Amino acid sequence: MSRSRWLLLIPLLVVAGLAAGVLLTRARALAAPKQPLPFNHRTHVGAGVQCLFCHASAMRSPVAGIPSLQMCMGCHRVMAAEEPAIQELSGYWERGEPVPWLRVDKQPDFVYFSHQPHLGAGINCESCHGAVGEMEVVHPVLRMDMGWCLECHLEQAQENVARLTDCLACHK
Amino acid sequence: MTQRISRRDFLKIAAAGTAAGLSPEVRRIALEPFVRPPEQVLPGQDTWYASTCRQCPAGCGIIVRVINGRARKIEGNPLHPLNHGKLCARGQAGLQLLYNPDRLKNAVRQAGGRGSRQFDPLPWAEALDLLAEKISTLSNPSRLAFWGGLMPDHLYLLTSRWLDAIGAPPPLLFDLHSALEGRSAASRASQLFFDTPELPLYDLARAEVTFSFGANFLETWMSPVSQNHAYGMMRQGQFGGRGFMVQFEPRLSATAASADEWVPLRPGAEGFVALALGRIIVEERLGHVGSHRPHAVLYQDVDVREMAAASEVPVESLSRLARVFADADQAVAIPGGALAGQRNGLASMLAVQALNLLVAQIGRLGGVFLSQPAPSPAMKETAHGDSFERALELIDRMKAGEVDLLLIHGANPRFELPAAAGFAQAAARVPFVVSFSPFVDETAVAADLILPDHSYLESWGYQIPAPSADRPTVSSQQPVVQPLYDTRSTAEVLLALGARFGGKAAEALPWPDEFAFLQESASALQGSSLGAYDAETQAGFWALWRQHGGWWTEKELPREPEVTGIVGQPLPIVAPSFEGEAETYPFHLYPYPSLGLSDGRGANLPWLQEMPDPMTTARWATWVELNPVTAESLGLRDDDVVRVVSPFGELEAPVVVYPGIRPDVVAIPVGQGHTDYGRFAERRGRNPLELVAPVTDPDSGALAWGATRVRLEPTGKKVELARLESLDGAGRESTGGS
Amino acid sequence: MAQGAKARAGLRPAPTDEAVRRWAMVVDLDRCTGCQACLVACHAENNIPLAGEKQAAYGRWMHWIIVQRFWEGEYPNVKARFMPLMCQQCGEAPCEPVCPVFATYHNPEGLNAQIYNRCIGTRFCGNACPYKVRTFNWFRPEFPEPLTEQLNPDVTVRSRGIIEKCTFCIQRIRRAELEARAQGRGVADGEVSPACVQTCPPGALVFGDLNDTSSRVSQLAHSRRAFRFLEELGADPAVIYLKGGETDV
Amino acid sequence: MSDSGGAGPHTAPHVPGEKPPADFDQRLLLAERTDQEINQAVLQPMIQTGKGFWALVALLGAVVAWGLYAWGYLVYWGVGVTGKNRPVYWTLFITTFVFWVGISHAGTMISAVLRIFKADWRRPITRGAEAMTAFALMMAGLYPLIHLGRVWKFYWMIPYPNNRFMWPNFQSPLMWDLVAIFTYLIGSSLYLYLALIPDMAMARDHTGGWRVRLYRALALGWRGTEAEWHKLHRALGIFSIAIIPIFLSVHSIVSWDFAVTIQPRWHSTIFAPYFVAGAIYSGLAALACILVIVRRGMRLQEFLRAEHFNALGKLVLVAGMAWTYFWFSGFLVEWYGNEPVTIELIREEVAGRLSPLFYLQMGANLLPIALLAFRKVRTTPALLLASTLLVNVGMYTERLLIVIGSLQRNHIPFNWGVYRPTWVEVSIVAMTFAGFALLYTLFSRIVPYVPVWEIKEGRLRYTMRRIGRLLVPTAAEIE
Repeated sequence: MSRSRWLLLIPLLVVAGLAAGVLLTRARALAAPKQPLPFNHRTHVGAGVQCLFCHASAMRSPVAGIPSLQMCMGCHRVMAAEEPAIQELSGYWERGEPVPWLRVDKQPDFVYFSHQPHLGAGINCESCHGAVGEMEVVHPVLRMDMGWCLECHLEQAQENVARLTDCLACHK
Repeated sequence: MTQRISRRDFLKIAAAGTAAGLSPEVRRIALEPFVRPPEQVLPGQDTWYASTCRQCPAGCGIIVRVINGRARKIEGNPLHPLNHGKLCARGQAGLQLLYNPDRLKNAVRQAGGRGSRQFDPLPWAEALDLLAEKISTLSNPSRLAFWGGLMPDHLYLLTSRWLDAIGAPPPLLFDLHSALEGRSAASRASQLFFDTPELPLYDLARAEVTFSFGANFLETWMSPVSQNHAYGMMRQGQFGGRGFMVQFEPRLSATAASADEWVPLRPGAEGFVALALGRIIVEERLGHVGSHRPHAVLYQDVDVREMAAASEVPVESLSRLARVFADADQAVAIPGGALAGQRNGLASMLAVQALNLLVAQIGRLGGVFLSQPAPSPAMKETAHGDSFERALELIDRMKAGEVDLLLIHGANPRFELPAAAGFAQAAARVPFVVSFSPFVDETAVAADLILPDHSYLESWGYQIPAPSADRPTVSSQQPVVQPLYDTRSTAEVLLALGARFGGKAAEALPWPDEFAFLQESASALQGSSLGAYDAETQAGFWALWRQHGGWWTEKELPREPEVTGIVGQPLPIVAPSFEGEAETYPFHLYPYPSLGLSDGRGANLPWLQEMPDPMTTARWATWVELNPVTAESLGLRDDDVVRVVSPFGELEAPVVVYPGIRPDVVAIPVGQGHTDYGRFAERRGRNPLELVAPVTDPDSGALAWGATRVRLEPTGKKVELARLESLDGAGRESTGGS
Repeated sequence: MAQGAKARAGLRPAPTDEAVRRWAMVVDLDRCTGCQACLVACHAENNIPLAGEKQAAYGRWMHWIIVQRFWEGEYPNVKARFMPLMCQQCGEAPCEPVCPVFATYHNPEGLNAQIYNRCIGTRFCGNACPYKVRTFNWFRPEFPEPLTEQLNPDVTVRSRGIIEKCTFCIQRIRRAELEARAQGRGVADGEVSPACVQTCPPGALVFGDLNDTSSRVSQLAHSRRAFRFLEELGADPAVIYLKGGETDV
Repeated sequence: MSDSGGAGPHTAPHVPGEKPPADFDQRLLLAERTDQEINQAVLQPMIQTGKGFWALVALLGAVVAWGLYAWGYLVYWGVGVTGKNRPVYWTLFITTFVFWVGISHAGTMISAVLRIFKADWRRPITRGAEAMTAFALMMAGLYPLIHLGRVWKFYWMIPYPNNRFMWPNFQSPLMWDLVAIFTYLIGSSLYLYLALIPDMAMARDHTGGWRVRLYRALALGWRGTEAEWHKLHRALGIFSIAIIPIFLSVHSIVSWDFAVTIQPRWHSTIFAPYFVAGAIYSGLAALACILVIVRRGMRLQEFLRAEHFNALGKLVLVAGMAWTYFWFSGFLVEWYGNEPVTIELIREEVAGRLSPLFYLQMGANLLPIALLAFRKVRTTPALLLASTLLVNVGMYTERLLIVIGSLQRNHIPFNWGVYRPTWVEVSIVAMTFAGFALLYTLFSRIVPYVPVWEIKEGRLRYTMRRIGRLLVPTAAEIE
């Protein structure tokens, strides 16, 4: 009898292990990467800077793009220039060295994603990237997996659904 | 544009992302944004830059797709009058020249002496000092020799000016590709026939009947892309209906495969066939151009039967073909490269050219025109290429110890010349050898100093296409990406040297840099009423020049040739002669440039190595093509290794039993057999030039690469040749015939 | 073709208005000179890995388009003909029903799609394909640095163990469609062309929408010279060949 | 008495002192034996294992281990390490897969079909047959995984709900395969186990040590009550009927893996019955081999006797004829159909590169039919072994020709290919053969190889009664 009870424990342990694994990976996937500079989105958005002011190419290009150092310095030559972080930033500028920012949201290589049509369709940044404006350090809020993409594509106008749910629409 | 942006300014996502492949193992990808964003570059968005292809001398216009500072794809420039947006396999493969893993990353000198392959990096300043010192310590500037090959025209111009200024002899231009397509011979023939060095232009697209004598114009001869384009028009594009085309050559090339009729004739007998055809036309008053009396003299001592016998083309088919040619409204005869490869090359070329005269096709639609020269005097000096004779002379001077400093650019003589010509030994006698090759090729290995030039996708320049398009054209070249490595444009090197020496050299090359020089040459065309575009300011013109990828006239501008007095006397009848006794060496050797590897300069591009040969579908190797009858008589089958022996050398390669070749001819593709030149080329196949006799056509001085006889010895060995087709399939289209 | 369209309407979910298109290619055998430009252009556009000598010799080459060379007759009256062969994008594709995971399927625009990251490598489609145009990734693809820089970011690099094939350069089609949609117009005839068509020097390849009667492909498709390869198998290919002509003099 | 293996009180097989009739020995195990003796006769070889046995296990284990290494190598480097190429996309793996599925057929054939027809001679061999089915299927089941290009994604073939709305493609014969083989494996395992319960109980009561614990667990507390027997028989009855359509479907589906493509040679309507016939042929032959070997190895001469081999041999003979008939009708039609590609294939087989395989195939499949026509051959174990081994060689070759031979040719001669196997493929194939043998050997040492209860039951069916002067056997209705 006792033996059989022990036997019962094994599947329980397995399940627990799996669950733990899944949760851990999720947590890891949604963690904020360690950025080279303590860039704070909240302060910038709070100061009334629009997303597209810095990430300008999102409207016209597949990628949203990271603003150039020139753009940063545009303001920070004068603004908060004495802040240590900004000092560091201008250090990069003087060395003519790009800042090695780390990617926050990304798609695997076999996925074709372009910002341009999505913005064209009137989707705003927050609906995918979350309330970046409230984040000190930006971290992914959604696991951008295929199911998540489909949820939205299936809700589109009837005549477009066939095209938007065609595998080739997103897979390359 | 690109030149002002430092390389690392570009985003690196794309590269990282793609390299990762299907497995998204890269969890965090570093994004490096621009420090200063260049105008007209949008992250992730592609930009196309117009430039000029330098994979062969043709000079097609290209546009290059650049994303985040990386060149991703090369396509034909749709505006360009030469290639109309089309591009050949080799042009497409240019990317792998740029991103080749075996490129030299900086200037090097060979520490352990020549052939040691120990290359010590050398800062450019020191390298230039070294070179300058070598030049200034020359006892006499005439002891400096410059061996050029496939040089862009602007560089040729600078080089010859510089050499002239320092009192050195003009550069020698000789490379195997040009020799195999018979450029110098064609230019000489043109000189004799039309009194100009410019190459003739054959109006394939509008020709009703095309007789091509050994002109492999759909594969490697002259300007394959524009000729392919014209061929397409000739087949389905023209109003007069489908053209008719006959190919005269000993081996069925891809061009012959596309022809309506292939006439296999004895090597060196092309001229005889042309003469016989002419004789028949004159004799029987064929065609509709009125009297042939003025031209009767050309053929007065031609005997059709003799010619038929000598070429092994039956008289019946000769007279049939003569009718076909004469009766056409627009007929053109093309003297090709295979003619130049014989010791009677020039005579044959004249005989073929004369056919055009006979049917009054000189300067008529679907006939013969002349290439347009450089549209501006500023670009006048263009490279025409020297004969093999000149090369031999230089080699003799080197042997005699009359050369102390040898500069080599765009050529690989140690690989490209017949081994028996003895370049290697001669170069050994030269105290100091400098190579400008971006790769460590056979010649660079035997050099003391290597000053790697940029790849053509990283450098400036221009090219006057020859044979030209249907209008005056200059093709411009601009960097589409930042130079990957610490290489330097040879033009810049010359300018720097000029500056160092000062005096005449400096006067001859007054420009601060290549860029300024090109801007100046380009602006010479500004304000021309004929141009496809024009601009008010020099800057504006320069921008348009770069956007269009060159300059050309708005309208087609045919240049009609004037025939010289040569047509007043009988055409020369010269019998071909061959090296090696017919008894001991029963077969004719027929080396031909490979479609992909050309004369071997393409051998380091994996795409071209993997690309099947159109006829044999073999790749990555050298093979020996034998007629089925020949193969059987020697007991050889496909993939059997055979030894080919000539009086000058021997090599072993697998057999391809090839239905389209004369039984007395042995064809071997040129291109493989590199001992150096990078991981993709090295130790692969054999170089047939090892067999070729270093003999010339006395009239043109061109290399008679087809004038060697060989014998075959089965080795009993067998290898698996990397064919695309299945040998069991035996080239059948359907299983019907099984 | 017509029968193909009917079958599509009947057997498959009816195509939406967006996609009454059917992408098709015309191959004019009379123009093809076997110059291999298409093959290299395809390698460049689609990040196709190289097999190398040994593997290529063993039939492991991975070209998406090849130029077949057929011999006719014997010396001296021997003729050689060229015939490019790429995925025929069949309307009734034999490869589609056999895939256990829908890695290959028929898309609304009549394309025979291959979704690389869904493929598990049963190679069943490869056996079912009568044209044998599906190639398999036998090993990890290798691009010695810095050859990786030449890779086209619009096309993924396929991992080992999956089938790949000609896609009619779907990435180019997608780019053109997105651009057209952004400008609120349709894709014009000749606006899209796969890499092979774009580069073909003698202009033997033509690409376009077969269902658009004014397009060049549908014009050529009605030529007397038109035929489909292995038509008798009834796969309803979207590649139409034009027979080589004869000139009598 | 505690013996629950038998059914009811023990009755003497026949009236002592009487001379039995001529065909006496053809009925089953009517010799003078008590149940105890029978139990011992079956249990002894199970319990006493010699050096030879362990040596065999070690050897087989080694082969399996090497095969697993080869598989790992294949997964790590990619399918390129096998001899596959374009267009020969399927090779030894699929061939062997078909072979194993084929083997698995005899088991159910023998025990289910013969059980339904109440063929008494089946009794001592049913378990061996059922075990063969189960293990052969396990081996077969490995191949669909092994031959995948990306085996780590195999689970995409399993229908499970997911947020991507992605399901397997049930149009694909591979999915049919998956379903059919799974059903068949589960069905035949249960079937095997059901018939095992009474003997587990018997073993439980007559062994000691760890075995008792094992058998107690497996016997599910069987006590041999009337009710239990009744249930058992009902269950077996249902299973033996239910499993027959499955067993037919499995190999038909395997044949459709090929027949649904338009690959020349594969695209044939007769493939399903042809494959089924071939499967039964090879399966029965395999069973015969195994029985001969086990009989020797486990000293079961007195259970597995000439009459069993005779009957089995007859079945093989019939199956062989059926196979020949289907093969010929297929071949004839291809030949007369005169389609260029098919003719090319036939030429390749009859006169071309494949001819050695082809003639081996023909010889090894047809010769045994002639041999097995003789009672002498059927009843002499050595000869039977030889001829049935031959059959299996022949059938394997036949599948080689179908799978690889056909793929080397297709409609476009330009795209033909040749195939050369590599060590990886051969090792993996060897692994499954060794694996099968290993499982089977171990099984025979843990489970009574001869179904004791069925023997006893059979014995009860025959009792000799004296009627007047005659001695007549009477069959009792037990089942």
